[in-house]
Amino acid sequence: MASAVHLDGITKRFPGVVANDDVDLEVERGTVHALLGENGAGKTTLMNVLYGLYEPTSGEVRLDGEPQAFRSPRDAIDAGIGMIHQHFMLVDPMTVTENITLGNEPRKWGGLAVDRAGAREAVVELADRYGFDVDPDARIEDVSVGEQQRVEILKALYRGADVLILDEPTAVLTPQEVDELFDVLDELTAQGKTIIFITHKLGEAMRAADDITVLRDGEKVGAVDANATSQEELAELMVGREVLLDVDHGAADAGDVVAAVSDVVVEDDRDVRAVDGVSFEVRAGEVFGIAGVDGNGQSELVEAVTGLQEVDAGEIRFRGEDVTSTSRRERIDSGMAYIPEDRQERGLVMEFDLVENGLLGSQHGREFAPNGRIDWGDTRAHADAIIDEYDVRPPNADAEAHSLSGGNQQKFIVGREFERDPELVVASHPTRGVDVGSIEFIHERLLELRQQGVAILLVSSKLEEVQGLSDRLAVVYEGEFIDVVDPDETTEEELGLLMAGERPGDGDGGGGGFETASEAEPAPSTNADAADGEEA
Amino acid sequence: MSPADRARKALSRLVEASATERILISSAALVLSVLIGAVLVLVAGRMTSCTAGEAVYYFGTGFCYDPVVVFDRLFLGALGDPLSGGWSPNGQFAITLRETTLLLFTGLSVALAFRAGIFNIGTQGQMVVGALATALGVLWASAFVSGLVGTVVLIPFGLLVGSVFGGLYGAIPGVLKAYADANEVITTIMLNFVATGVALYLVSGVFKDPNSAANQTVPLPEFAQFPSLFFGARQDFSIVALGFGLVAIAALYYVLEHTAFGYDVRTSGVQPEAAEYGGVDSKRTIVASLALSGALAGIAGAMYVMMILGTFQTGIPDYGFDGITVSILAGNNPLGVGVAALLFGVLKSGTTVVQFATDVPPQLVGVLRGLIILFVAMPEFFRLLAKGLPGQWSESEAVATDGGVAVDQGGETDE
Amino acid sequence: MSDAAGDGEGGFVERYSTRALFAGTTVAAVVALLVAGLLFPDSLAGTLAAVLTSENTLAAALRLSVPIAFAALGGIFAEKSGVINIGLEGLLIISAFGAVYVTEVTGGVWVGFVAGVVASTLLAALFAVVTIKFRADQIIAGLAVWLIALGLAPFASQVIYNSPNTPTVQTMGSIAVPVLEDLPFFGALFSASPTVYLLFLAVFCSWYVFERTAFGRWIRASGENPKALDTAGVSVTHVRYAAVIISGVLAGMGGAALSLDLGQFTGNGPTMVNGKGFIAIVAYLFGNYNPVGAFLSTMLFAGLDAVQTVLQLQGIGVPRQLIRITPFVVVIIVLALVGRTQLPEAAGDHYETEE
Amino acid sequence: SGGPSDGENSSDGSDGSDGSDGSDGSDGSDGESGPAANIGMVYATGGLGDGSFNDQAQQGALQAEEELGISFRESQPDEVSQFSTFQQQFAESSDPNYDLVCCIGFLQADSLTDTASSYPDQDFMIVDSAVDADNVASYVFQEHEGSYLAGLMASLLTTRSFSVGAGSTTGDSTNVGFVGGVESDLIQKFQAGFESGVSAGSDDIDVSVNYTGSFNDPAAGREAANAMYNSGADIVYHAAGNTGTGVFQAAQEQGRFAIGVDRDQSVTRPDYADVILASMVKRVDTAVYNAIDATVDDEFPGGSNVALGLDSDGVELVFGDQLGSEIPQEILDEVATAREDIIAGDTDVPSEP
Ligand SMILES: Nc1ncnc2c1ncn2[C@@H]1O[C@H](COP(=O)(O)OP(=O)(O)OP(=O)(O)O)[C@@H](O)[C@H]1O
Ligand SMILES: Nc1ncnc2c1ncn2[C@@H]1O[C@H](COP(=O)(O)OP(=O)(O)OP(=O)(O)O)[C@@H](O)[C@H]1O
Ligand SMILES: [Mg+2]
Ligand SMILES: [Mg+2]
Repeated sequence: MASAVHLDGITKRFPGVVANDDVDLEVERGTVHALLGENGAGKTTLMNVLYGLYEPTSGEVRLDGEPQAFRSPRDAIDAGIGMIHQHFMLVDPMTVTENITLGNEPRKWGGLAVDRAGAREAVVELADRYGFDVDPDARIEDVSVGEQQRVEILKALYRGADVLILDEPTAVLTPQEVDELFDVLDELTAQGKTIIFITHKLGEAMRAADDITVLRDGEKVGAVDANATSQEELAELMVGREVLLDVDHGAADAGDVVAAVSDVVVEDDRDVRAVDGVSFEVRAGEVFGIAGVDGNGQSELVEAVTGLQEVDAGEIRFRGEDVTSTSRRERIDSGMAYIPEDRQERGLVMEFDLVENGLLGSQHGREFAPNGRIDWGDTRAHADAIIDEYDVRPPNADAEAHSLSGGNQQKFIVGREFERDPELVVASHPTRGVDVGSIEFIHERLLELRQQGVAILLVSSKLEEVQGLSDRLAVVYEGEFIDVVDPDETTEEELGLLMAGERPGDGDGGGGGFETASEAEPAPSTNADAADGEEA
Repeated sequence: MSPADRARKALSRLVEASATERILISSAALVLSVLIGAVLVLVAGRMTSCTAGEAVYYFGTGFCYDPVVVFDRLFLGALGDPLSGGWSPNGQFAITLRETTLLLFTGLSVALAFRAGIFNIGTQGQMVVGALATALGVLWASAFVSGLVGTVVLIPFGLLVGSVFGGLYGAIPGVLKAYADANEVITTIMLNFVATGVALYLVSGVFKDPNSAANQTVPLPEFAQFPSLFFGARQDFSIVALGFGLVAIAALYYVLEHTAFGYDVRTSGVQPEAAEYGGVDSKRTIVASLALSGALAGIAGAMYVMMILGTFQTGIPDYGFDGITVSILAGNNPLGVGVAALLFGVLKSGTTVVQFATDVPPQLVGVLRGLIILFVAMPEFFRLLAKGLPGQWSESEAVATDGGVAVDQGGETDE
Repeated sequence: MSDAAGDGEGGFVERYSTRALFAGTTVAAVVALLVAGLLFPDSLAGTLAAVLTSENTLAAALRLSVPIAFAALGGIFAEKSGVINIGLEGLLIISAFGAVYVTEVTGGVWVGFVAGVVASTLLAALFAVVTIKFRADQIIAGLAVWLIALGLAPFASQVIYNSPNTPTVQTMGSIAVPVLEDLPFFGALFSASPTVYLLFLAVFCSWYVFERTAFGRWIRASGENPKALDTAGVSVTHVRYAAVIISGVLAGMGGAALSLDLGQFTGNGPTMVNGKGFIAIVAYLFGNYNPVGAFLSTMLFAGLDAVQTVLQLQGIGVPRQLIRITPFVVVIIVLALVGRTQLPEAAGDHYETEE
Repeated sequence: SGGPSDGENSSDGSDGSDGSDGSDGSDGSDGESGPAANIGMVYATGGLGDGSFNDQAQQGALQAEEELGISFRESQPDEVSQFSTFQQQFAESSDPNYDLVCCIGFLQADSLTDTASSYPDQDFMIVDSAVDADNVASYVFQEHEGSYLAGLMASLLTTRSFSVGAGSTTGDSTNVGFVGGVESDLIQKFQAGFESGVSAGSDDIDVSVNYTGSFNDPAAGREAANAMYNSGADIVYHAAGNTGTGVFQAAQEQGRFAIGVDRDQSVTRPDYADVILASMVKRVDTAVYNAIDATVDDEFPGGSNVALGLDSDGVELVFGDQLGSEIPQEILDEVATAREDIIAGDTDVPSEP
């Protein structure tokens, strides 16, 4: 029997880059296939070829043995392919139903009107069939990320997809939601659907997939049976060398309190309390971690601490002084470094070159701009130093920020912030979207600073990261700290439950999400030990 | 970094592909516009009637208007006919420089705001306010000084008054945008109408010159006006004013590229979120940039009063709107504004020459102006054109507006 | 997940609360004014109340609204699809001239009307090609459209009529609906130029397209998240072309209505369009991209204009020059109070499917 | 004579040397002998096609072209700073050498003062303002005198029921209207004269005044006039250039009357002849023609300042081509008497409102 999907010798070139180089991929009907690789390995590109977004430079796409010539996603959709992108392709101000039916609206009155009742009904029916919990009338901008993902899947199913491609579907989910997603994938394959999902998390690939294909630098470096491989083997395939899967951060040697947050309340644009009375302290020489599913107030909390968002109640002290309402600039000047979660929006000016970006935040400082006049010579030297020290590639200070890969952008930001001689580093998702090698590097640097007595406030939705690096770990849920734990004494399952809003000692299951999962107990992890290093 | 290094960097910036390409595209846009303009002249020439003797013949067909004459008058006429030997510093060229001077200031005004990510359509109104304030301020002050001392004191004073009031008027949409989130495109358009209305009220009432039928203030004494040295006494042009303009170009360039404030402005212009992250107080920067932009417009107004008219009179020409086109053609770069202002100065001044020398309706020049802007806006068109020609141009992308309204180059944001 | 729905509604209320509050306050203020006017007919409030409740004010506001509201509807189509059309002013100018010219040549007002629409549509199509195919900066290209029309129409008039102003041609006249035209106040709605009825139709159709048709959704998606639309298999390029062309048709109707209502095109200075295209932009931003909202904000503006005309006659002690600027001042004040106008997410951006 | 003349082709050119070389015939003929004189025209901003002021000035030049065989060249500045440019271009030109430069509109006064002193050998004439120089002939008009007659006629007609053409008045109205362009001393002369004439006709009639702020906004003119008619006015007088087109249109829509300005607009705007009762004609054409004529005869009145009022037919109330004959005789008589009184100096018409 021919495979459901067969990519044969796909090559895709972009100006200056070979994103895919003679890649083969075979996926059997009714199976889950994981596509594994570092950042920039070419996973997304390969799937975009399958989805008709890109035409391959050479090579062939075959479905059930039939060669296809997709010229646009419309062709791919017609052939039964659905893709859920890394960034959701949803129209925020439109409703769930409108999004699911977009481009395929049921009509009435000879096409003159959308059959809105019919559309809604179709969506409800579809959601019921696969056991999805979605509100057909909610606006996308008002629903959780997990629900948005379900909408994306429904969108593909609505268009009759037999083959579903999911690009890094788990990056934004809690462990519980991940389990639920995997259950849904099982349900889908049971109903005959074929799934390809992209990830760079080894554990996930092994857990959820039947087969795994590994890409490196655009080339296929291996195809393995998920049940007959190990994390070590996969890691080596991915990176091309042996990788240390565990960080050992040694004992904390905490000193004085550097930053103290008490009873802080932050309201978002819509006057909803995003941070609802949070208190904690960060001491010199310790990493204070905050874990939680995205959207539970971490961003607002961090921006309040760093001076980018107004605090509606409570107090923030830094080095003993009340900084609750001081400007962002003053906080930078007094020794607060900040690695923002969104590097392309906040952390770098994309149109500026690295020289100019190296100055961001120091443009009023004595060092580079005495008397308000910028010393471009010093500034350039500074950028060169960062590039050198933090291995930013290409090593060219005249390159504009947008021309760098995400990982290199991140390294540049990390370098710039670490070189401020900070007393407090606020690191928000410092390794998001960054590949394994760079993650290792950034983690090492963070721990180095900690060793030097810098206080570090770390926020991440990657459990293994916060758990591995933190000396103390708070779990945030709906704007509140649900608990502060010793990360070494807490299992991933316990953390997952906390992140889902289960207060310690609270027995009730079900944190929303997929219906199919509401009665399922947390799926036992196959290899709890390896969980720590899952990302690495 | 050594001076040599710095020089090398400056040079490399200069020959940067995008800059070269920009100049190429601007020139090509000019040529194409002239070609289309020529066709327009011919078509119009077929639609009117004239005697056989007056007609010119191209491709065996008679036309009433001759595009060659039109463009000869437009460009050479505006330069004062340098080829004919009769060139004089008192001729049409002085008018061209006079227009250039004003366009330079309004162009810089728009460019500065653009660089801060703000679309200041209110330059016109800010100029009106600056002009009126200058006229009134200088009239008041001219009672205390006179003669050469008067000139030396009053001209800087007038410029100061113009810039302060223009700046204050520019700060209004700034404050509204920063603190009330009011769209500056709307508020500046509205404020233009308000400025004109209030100026008319004041100048037809309390501040009216009783000896004139026009709605104007009492004329400034001669010593309170820009002196005409060497150039254009009759043409109301002063090389001193142009000198101020060149200084303004250099100063704005310096401020934008070499000062912390300029860095703040540029950062908030291209990426406000990153600017905030970098410690830029976005509200203050918005207000400051619009105030500075208004101040430049106010100086344009002051020059109109102290160099051209010698009084404030209602019905200030549209230098403010022309400033938008100047800035756009210049890619919002202060150095480019100098060149673009000269080009539009030529067009403005050439219009009168064309009108005087031919029967072609002068609105033609308005069409040309639009075409130039249109072509400048579409570098892609020229790239495609160039691909069809041997010897391709560079592939790099050209700069469009640096902000104002989102001008992302691609719909895709890849991570 | 049911709480998500709650959030949704809460969000909705939040989103519109400032505007709702403002609208409420306005209504309350107007009612208070009318009551005061009733009680003290000789006071300033009395004068104002009389002016506001006059059928003539409504009629004048409608007439003044027509070109602005048509252009605003056009602007909504373009901008919702992600193309900011700042060249509406130019579209109005070119159609105003085209309509009069063809009417003068053919003698048919409606022929002229269609010709005006065609002229505007062609210019809009040029704008579409330039911005969509050649990826021109939308703001700059829009300004260029304005400048070209601002030069071209008077140029043509000068060539053809030897004057920037055209001769006078036939006008549209007006249509009265029997019985309804005799209604107090609202009678003005039923005795008006055919273009006023066309405008009502256009407002309704625009509303219908956005709220009820698939095409309307595609336009919205194309402006908010073009990639979502593209991956849904609908061509963003086609949708944007269609939207910009529709904006040309609508603005063309506005321009033709403007000039044919007066039977003349005047091309001096800023021409007879005189900033109406820019006011249209103000109107739709103010109406939050809703056709009905845009129409109402146009009526607000035109109503203020009509009121200031009448107030000048009453000699209420405020200098005329200042009365005349009230509409502009009111817009600024209202904007300062209501604040934010939310552009579609992708407005101004180019979109390409590949590379 | 006595009383306003009755139409467009009133006897111009009767003064001065008539048809010095009338044999020249049609224009554009490139005869071997050069034109009798070369004339430069610098129009007021707003340019030709305003249907009133500039067009009227052009009329004088056209008449001179036809009758005197001169040739003229036109320029239409669109901003104030271009006045001096064009004045100088004409003054400087040697091919041809311009014998006279006509500057239309009071806004040219300031720049002409400078230009005239820079070019003492060049002759200029200016309309609507006085420039004190030996090489400038100035022509100003007593617009308030003519407007007085318009006001008188309006107030007499509006107090009775009168119906003719497409319009009618009702006897019970208490006001008439005045629509101005941009506020300025000049337009206020029209307003002042009109108001004064209205109150001379009847104490009970008010004048509603509106300035649209533009000479080229017919839509605003229409709304202003509409508002006036709605408030009970039967007759609206405009001094607003092309904005007045809107006034005529409103009159037609509402079945009321309008009074035109500058030219006999019942002739130049025949579409509206059925509502134009009269026009306050300002003979800019006469001023231009006379200046040209004098130049051709080498009698250029440099340094003179001619005030053209009712006495010299510089301004006059011309009754509508279509409606004029229907106006009751007693009103015509009263207007004629008032005219005599003004000429005789018995009535003093204010020039400021
Ligand atoms: N549109 C494009 N134009 C040019 N280069 C591109 C384009 N898209 C991707 N690339 C390049 O192709 C390579 C593969 O990119 P791709 O997005 O497929 O990586 P990925 O494996 O999905 O990475 P990640 O894990 O970060 O999502 C990268 O070097 C990237 O920079
Ligand atoms: N654009 C801006 N962004 C942020 N803060 C600003 C800005 N402009 C002014 N400030 C604030 O105003 C204060 C005074 O501003 P000023 O520009 O004089 O800076 P400064 O502290 O004197 O720095 P320097 O002279 O070293 O450049 C600053 O301390 C800063 O807090
Ligand atoms: Mg990817
Ligand atoms: Mg300082």
